[in-house]
Amino acid sequence: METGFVILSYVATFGGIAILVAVMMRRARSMSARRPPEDQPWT
Amino acid sequence: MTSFAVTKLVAAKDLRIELRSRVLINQVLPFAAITMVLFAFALDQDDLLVRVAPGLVWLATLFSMLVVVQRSFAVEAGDGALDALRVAGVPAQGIYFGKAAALAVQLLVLETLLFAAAFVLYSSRFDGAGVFLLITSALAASCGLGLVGTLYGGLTTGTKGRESLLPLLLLPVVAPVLIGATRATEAALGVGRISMQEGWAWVALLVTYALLFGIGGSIGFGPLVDDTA
Amino acid sequence: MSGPTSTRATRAIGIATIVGLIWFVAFGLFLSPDDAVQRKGVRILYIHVPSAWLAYLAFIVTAVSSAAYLWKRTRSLTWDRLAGASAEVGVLFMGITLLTGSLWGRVSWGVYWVWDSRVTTTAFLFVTYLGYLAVRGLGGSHEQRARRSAVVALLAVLEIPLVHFSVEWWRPLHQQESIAKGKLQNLMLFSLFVGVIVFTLLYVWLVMHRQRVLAMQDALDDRGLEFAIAERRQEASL
Amino acid sequence: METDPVVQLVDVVAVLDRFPALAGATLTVHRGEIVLLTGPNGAGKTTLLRLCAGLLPPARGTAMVLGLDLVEQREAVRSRVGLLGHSNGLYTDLTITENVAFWGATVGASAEEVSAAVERMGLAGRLSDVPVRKLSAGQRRRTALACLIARRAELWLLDEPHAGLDAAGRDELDTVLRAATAAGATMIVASHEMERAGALATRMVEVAGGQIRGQIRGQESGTP
Repeated sequence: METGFVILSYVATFGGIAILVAVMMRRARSMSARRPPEDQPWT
Repeated sequence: MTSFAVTKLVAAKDLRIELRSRVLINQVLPFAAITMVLFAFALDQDDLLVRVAPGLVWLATLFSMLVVVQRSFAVEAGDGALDALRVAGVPAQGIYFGKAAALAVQLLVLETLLFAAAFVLYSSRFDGAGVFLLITSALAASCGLGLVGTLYGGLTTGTKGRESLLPLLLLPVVAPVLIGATRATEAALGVGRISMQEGWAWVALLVTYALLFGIGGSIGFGPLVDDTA
Repeated sequence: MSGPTSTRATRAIGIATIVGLIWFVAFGLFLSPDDAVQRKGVRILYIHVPSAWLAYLAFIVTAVSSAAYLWKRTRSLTWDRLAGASAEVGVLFMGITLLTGSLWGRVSWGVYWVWDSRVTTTAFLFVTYLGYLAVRGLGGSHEQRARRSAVVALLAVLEIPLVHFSVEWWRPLHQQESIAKGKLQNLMLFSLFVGVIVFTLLYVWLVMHRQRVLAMQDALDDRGLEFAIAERRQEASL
Repeated sequence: METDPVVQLVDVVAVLDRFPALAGATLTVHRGEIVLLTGPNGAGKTTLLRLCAGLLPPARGTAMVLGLDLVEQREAVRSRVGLLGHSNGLYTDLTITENVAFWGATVGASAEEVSAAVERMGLAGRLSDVPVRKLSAGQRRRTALACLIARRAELWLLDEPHAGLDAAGRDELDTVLRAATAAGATMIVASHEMERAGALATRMVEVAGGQIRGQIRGQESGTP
């Protein structure tokens, strides 16, 4: 039972982060498609 | 005009509007009274009720405060008065302290009536010394709530459905007041395992809370309200 | 993993984070021993403690950048976006802290939630910064958003000591929790250390990317505004 | 010096939630003038008035009112400007006298000034103790104007002041506005009623697409 909770905490944490990163990257890609690159001072 | 004069002017205006429209007595008080009756239904045992009466009174006060704060700024936004206040170049500190004072007075009236209700409904009892602690803690808590209510009420006023933000922003912020006021009231009423001396320590926390938000709020209120989006 | 907001720096940090992550899971789940008292429960701490620290760090960064925005000389929307990005990552880490905290509580004491001062203050911060993020979304120009959010962020900082003291007097810290954490040594302490490094790298990487996404969003708004102004001026000459 | 313009807008852009209500408006108004803003709905008339009242920061361009910069010295500008928008800026639970007294008090006006303002707008007597909520639109408008007088506003910004008034009410309003400008006030009036407001205005200006498009002379001649 204990290992179940431990696994759950690892999966929930890193799974959650992975999903949020994917969402952020997708939104970044869709936004960058809609405008010219010079708006990205960091490139 | 000095900020103090404006504070008096705005506070007097708010209280006169309240006396004229009596929203507090006609709407807020019945709401608070019903809440206390519902608490009694929910908790059911009499000895338990006496024990938690302070908490219930302050919870009823907090929920009623949301209504009073929204009313306080609805009066301003009603006929474009908030814009007019800004156009009149009235200093933001004056508006902040004025409305906070009016709000604190209304909360004090509400608390007095709710404590009377607790006296009847929950048969709470208190002796002489407790009264002094009770009154001081109610005063300190009401000042704190008045300041914080005005601050976040001002932020969430105006159009674009900002009003629904008020509970989310305000309820966490008033947690210390809920804890402090309830403990101090428990000490005043001699319920719970808290001594009078500890009660006074909680009053000190309430006073610090009010002072911090008096200073921080008066600086923050202007920029918060002033974004004429 | 590369996208429009990636640069050599973020790619480097990204790779380091992934390597660190694998290293961390290896130590956290397999290489480090069970704890004498808590057996496997201690492994949850390797996430719980670092994410709590990083959440606090994130909110400090938000407060500092809000102050930087409000100060006339250092006023720039970059500070505002940094405050926003750091708050978002902070809320994410605070959520993780609360989740792993309650799982760890369940394993150690059989109860999901305990009303002690630290947990309650953490929950309070989580709700407060959710409110901050809601305020960021209130609309108006970028400058108005920035100024309003900065004031709310600094007010949140003003509340933290008040909440902490009132909760501390209300429910002092449970003794068992502080003892359990004190006794970690050797490999377990090392796993915790690896956790802190990985979460810090993760925080930096997330904030850098998130801040650039916000910058692109603002640039998009400004471009839209330029276009609307040009269109509006055109309208007049009809 | 006298020729110092009361209002000086140069290429001002004002944004309302990412919509450029004003997209490069340029306008100069001198003391004592009554400038009429005409133009279709959504042209930016109301926004221009709210900007001059200091309620809306100019996103671009320079905006000076009463010689003060609208961004840096916004507080100072506000106390000398009066805005009468679609809403009258009154406390509807309070009576006429209480409202005028409140707004007058913000500049420390004396009781005599307050009663004079109420008198001037023909609201004295029994009427002045009635809560504003119970008044007609015309009476509310006059109360709001009484507040402007009590506040000693130097620049009056009126948005559709004639709307909802009967013929008698409109004449009365014109006399009050003329009297105020004679006493040194300056006015910018946004209105659709060309003939009524046109007769009153010293100058007419057309607003379109968030800009000042053309200037139509006032009473003297119809052509710019």
